[in-house]
Amino acid sequence: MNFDPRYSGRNFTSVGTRPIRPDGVDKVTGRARYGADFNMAGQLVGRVLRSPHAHATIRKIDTSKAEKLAGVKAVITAADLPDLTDGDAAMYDILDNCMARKKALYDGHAVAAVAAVDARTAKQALKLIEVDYEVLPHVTDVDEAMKHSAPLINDAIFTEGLEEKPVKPSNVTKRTQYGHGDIHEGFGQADFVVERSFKTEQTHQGYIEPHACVANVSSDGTADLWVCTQGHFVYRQHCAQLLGMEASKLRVTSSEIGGGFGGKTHVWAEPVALALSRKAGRPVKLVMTRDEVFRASGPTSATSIDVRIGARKDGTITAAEATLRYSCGPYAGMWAEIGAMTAFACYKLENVKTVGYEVLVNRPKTAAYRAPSAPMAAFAVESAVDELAKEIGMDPVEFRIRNAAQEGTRSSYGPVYGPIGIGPTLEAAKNHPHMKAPLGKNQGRGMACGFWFNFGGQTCTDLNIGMDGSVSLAVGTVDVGGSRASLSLVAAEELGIPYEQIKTVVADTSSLGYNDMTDGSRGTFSSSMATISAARNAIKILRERAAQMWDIPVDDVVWEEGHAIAKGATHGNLSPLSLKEIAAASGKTGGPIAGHSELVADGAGVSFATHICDIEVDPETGSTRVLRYTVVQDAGKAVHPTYVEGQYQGGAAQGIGWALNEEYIYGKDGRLQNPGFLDYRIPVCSDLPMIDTQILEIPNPNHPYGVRGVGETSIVPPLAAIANAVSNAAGVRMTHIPMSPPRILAAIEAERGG
Amino acid sequence: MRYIRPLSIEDAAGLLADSAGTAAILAGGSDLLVRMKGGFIEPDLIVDIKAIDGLGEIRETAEGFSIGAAVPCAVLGENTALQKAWPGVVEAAKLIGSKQVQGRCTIVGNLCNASPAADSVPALVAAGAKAVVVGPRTRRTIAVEAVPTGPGKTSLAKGEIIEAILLDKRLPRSGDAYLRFIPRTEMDIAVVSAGVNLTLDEQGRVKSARLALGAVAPTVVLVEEAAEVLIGSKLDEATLERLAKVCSGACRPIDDKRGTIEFRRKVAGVLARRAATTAYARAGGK
Amino acid sequence: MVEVTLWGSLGAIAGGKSKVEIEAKDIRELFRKLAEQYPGLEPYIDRGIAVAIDGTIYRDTWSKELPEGAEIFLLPRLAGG
Amino acid sequence: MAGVAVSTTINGDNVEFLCQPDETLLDVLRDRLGLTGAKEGCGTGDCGACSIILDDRLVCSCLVLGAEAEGRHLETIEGMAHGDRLHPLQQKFLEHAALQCGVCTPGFLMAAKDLLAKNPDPTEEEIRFGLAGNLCRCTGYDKIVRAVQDAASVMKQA
Repeated sequence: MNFDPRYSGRNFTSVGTRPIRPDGVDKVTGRARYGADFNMAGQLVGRVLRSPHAHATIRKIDTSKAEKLAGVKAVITAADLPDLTDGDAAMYDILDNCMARKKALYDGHAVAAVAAVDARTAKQALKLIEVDYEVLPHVTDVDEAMKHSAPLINDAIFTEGLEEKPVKPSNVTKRTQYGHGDIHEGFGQADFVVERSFKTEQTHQGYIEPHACVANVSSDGTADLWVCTQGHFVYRQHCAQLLGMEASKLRVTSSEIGGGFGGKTHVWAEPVALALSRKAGRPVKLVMTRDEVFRASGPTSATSIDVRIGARKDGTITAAEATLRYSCGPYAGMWAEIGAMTAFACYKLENVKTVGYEVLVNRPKTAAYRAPSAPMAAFAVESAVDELAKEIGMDPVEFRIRNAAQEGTRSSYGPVYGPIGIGPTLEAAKNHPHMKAPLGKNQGRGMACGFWFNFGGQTCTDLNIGMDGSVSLAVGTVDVGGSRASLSLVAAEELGIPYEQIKTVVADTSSLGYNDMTDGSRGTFSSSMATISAARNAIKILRERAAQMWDIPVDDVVWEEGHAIAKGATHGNLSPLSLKEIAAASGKTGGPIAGHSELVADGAGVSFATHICDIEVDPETGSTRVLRYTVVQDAGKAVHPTYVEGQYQGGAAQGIGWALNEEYIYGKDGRLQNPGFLDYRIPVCSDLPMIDTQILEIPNPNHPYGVRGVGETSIVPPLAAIANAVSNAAGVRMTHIPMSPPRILAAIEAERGG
Repeated sequence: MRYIRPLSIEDAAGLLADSAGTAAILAGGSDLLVRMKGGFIEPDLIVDIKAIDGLGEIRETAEGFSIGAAVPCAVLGENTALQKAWPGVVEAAKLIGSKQVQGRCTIVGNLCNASPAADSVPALVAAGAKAVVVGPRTRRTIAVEAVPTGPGKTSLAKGEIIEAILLDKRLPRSGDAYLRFIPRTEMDIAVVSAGVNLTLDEQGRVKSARLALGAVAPTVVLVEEAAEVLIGSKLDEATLERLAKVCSGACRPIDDKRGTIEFRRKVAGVLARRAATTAYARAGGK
Repeated sequence: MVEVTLWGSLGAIAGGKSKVEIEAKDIRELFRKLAEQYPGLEPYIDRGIAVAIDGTIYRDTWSKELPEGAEIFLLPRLAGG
Repeated sequence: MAGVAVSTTINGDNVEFLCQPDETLLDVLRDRLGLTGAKEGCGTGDCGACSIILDDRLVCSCLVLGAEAEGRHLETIEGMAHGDRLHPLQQKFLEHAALQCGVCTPGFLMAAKDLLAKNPDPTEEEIRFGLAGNLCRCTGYDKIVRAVQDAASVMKQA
């Protein structure tokens, strides 16, 4: 298959318009089916027993009493999920996280599960399971966990990436380093140097829909799984591997998904539900409570970051350095590494060095959260950049423009950039009316930049043309925020037919080839590329059929605006054939018409954003109010601009919550104190102003329409933008996120010397 | 487990008195159902008091107002006479939870849940509100502050129910106010709160005052010293400064997930000052 | 012949080299030869490595050609949200 | 445990069901009556995804017992449209793309309906505080507020 993904400048008819999404009516009438909305005949209720201890050896689990309770159909422990991972360390960690094997590693770690006829019986059964724990010392703080005296979470872990192989095990799983040039020389050239340490607390994606699935394992070895996920093909692979099944015998259907943001990218309770169903011989529905979601799904890292940046009087940065420590939960991850890669990605630097440490703690396994790891690194770096600009006496926007990366710049993580949007977003911010609006008393303005890679990945798409000329598009990337509308637009564009003639669905794992997850901002980028390819393949067949209908050579048929056109003087009397006409005749010209596509959508363009915000601080209470917020971001090409704006606004809102109030709070006992929306404080409607957006379109050269991923970058700048605004309003540099009122008030009081 | 909806307060009290296991009163349910969901309580008997005659009403009496135990807080805000007389109490009641919770929650439930952070309680204490307590064969009226005795604990005996909250008639030249501190703009539990009720003399000097602080001790604190600071003053800057200091000093707070000791002390003073200023203005002071 | 830059941790495994020269026409050949010449890299390649060619990151395209003189950079395969 | 027999009205229809005394109205709607439009986001009244209207009051159905529905009138998202004609709020939510994942949408629509019934011409601030009991994690609320503003102006003209 010769698909040319290169960007070709073209005028768009459908792409760039804002039609209503195809799944919209179901969602406003309550008919859309999410994870917990599906039921099967004879289904049981699954519930999971979770460790109340942050760190404990599991000596023994006695399930006999629970098994005897009337209505209990299955009880499982780790023994029912034997290790089939065959040396795959990452899969072993997933298995151990689904059901603790030797040790409970955090408050909320699953240790057993039951399936019973109803919720009440299941709940009662959990109480009858006796677990004999030997409680161990625990550590939840990232800096504490790095100390030699810290309790060891896994004594088989020796830090990777050190020059000398360590002789003692450690909670630090890996050290990584990025950069180029010579920072010592660079700092030697600096007239000003800013050096600061920062901390950010752990946050959760906070999707409103808890994890939910219905598992049905048949005695013939086939199984069905209905589940809310960002990637049903990945869930199929994981579940099949963990349960020793053949992937093709497990059909996974992705339900409508009530938010994911990275948190639904790998399995949590789904293998448990399948194991319960297998043992009970009946379908099992397993829905997490909100408390379980907070305690036992995958929040993002807590971090501790040191930054040092030097610049000359003229505003040129001469050297930049950062040390980043990210918590991973109890399993190895690469979160600090991503932080180390992204930290200085916005800037053109001669001398840069970043070092990342992956740190194990007794908290739930860290999972991806929207541009994972980048917001914390950006918070530290962009705070220091602001401070440095101030010391030099330069406007913070001008200072950033002067040092912004451009096409040809060697990125801080290694490769040289192609065409990128950091400069244009900064220029747009500089010229935005928001920058010139007056501020009142106790109000401050802040701005910051952010970077994210964006991914592509494996993608498979089917485009089927019905006899009536309507088109059904089956994609394998889960729609998390309107991508079915965007992909319908792309198909309409490529085929040259109206949007309304197309219906896009997300196909299950048995109906389509493998697709990577909807992560890394890849959903619309990748599936649009596959859709364009599928549509082009369909057009090829449409041309052949038209040629047959006209009885002329196919080379004389071109496709324009939804019609086959016979070209050349000899066919001048043939009137164009519409897609509908060709489809209507398809039964006689060779059968159904379809376009298929399987490809690796690589070359996702990197993405940049600049945010501006105004904050008012009450100096007597530390209370903050977000007065105004503006997002400027490069989209490459906005396929459905309303949904692009939605991504910008949603990311900004999550970032605002993170910056101001959201945090995991652990007690001295290592237990999570706030596993609910009451005290894990995500922004409510009255907390936020309208969020203005400005979409820039700097085409991605590696996509036919110039599309870049847009989903994640918008969460990168807000932590820093708000920190800069609060610092300006309060007159004191804020270095600890979230900037909750007690932290702000304490900082103000300390500054006053009170 | 049984769910019963009695038609008289005596029946309700009798059911509670006679119950063998854990019994719970259901009015708005916004605390009870959360505790049931979390497994903190598994009642054997739920007594829904909403069908009891008169419990869902606000009555204006010769003495003032009687607010039935089953009146949702949203209804307090819709009662213009109550709103005019006791704006501080009403604004406190209207701060509990969301719109959704407002349609269900009651001030009696808020009081009997006995959380030190309950929004309506400091305002009720400042207002000098009383609770009508009914047992199977008894009926007594006690000060609102006598109900909670510690976090989650009340002075009510088994079988006792609060039937109504009584508020006096609004005196001339008097006003009340309530303020709380929360990290967000809505949906949070108070980190610190302050309720103030003031009566002025004809010269605009404070004649009598009651000030109560929430979320700074195991129960709501009625700060007698604050009243002493306020009485005789016209709330000049020096008085307000002293008031803040006295209120900060009256706190016995804890560090928890919602705030620190230092924060609660400091902000208690700030809120007391601000609430007093509002109450003073409502009382007609300038 | 293309010059391939390895990120920090990979360099250590390839005998402390941050750059290696490989005769390879596409990503598949690059991975094969890297694994031959530096056996320590094989598990990393199996786990997934991304290749940046002139700044564009490729995660899975074995057939992607490596143009003469192109800047080739090996990066870890990342997670997204 | 004895079941409680309940007779109630849902979206104008008489409905009878049997439930456990401690069963929430949300569980009754979803598990016994197949009305899965109301969602459980938290089960503690903190997210508003299960919002319904109970005798003209907006409530979280997770904080109401099924037994309490006896003799009452319930409105759920399933009854918001008239036949195939969407309510103006539903239409405006679609036009403004006031939903991304959509799981909070039924709750927001019920809350917005209740808000406009009580205050047909709300300011932006009134809308924001009126909807503060409903959490949305996708949109940042911007497009939701605009959709409600737009629906309010359409409904005033009607």
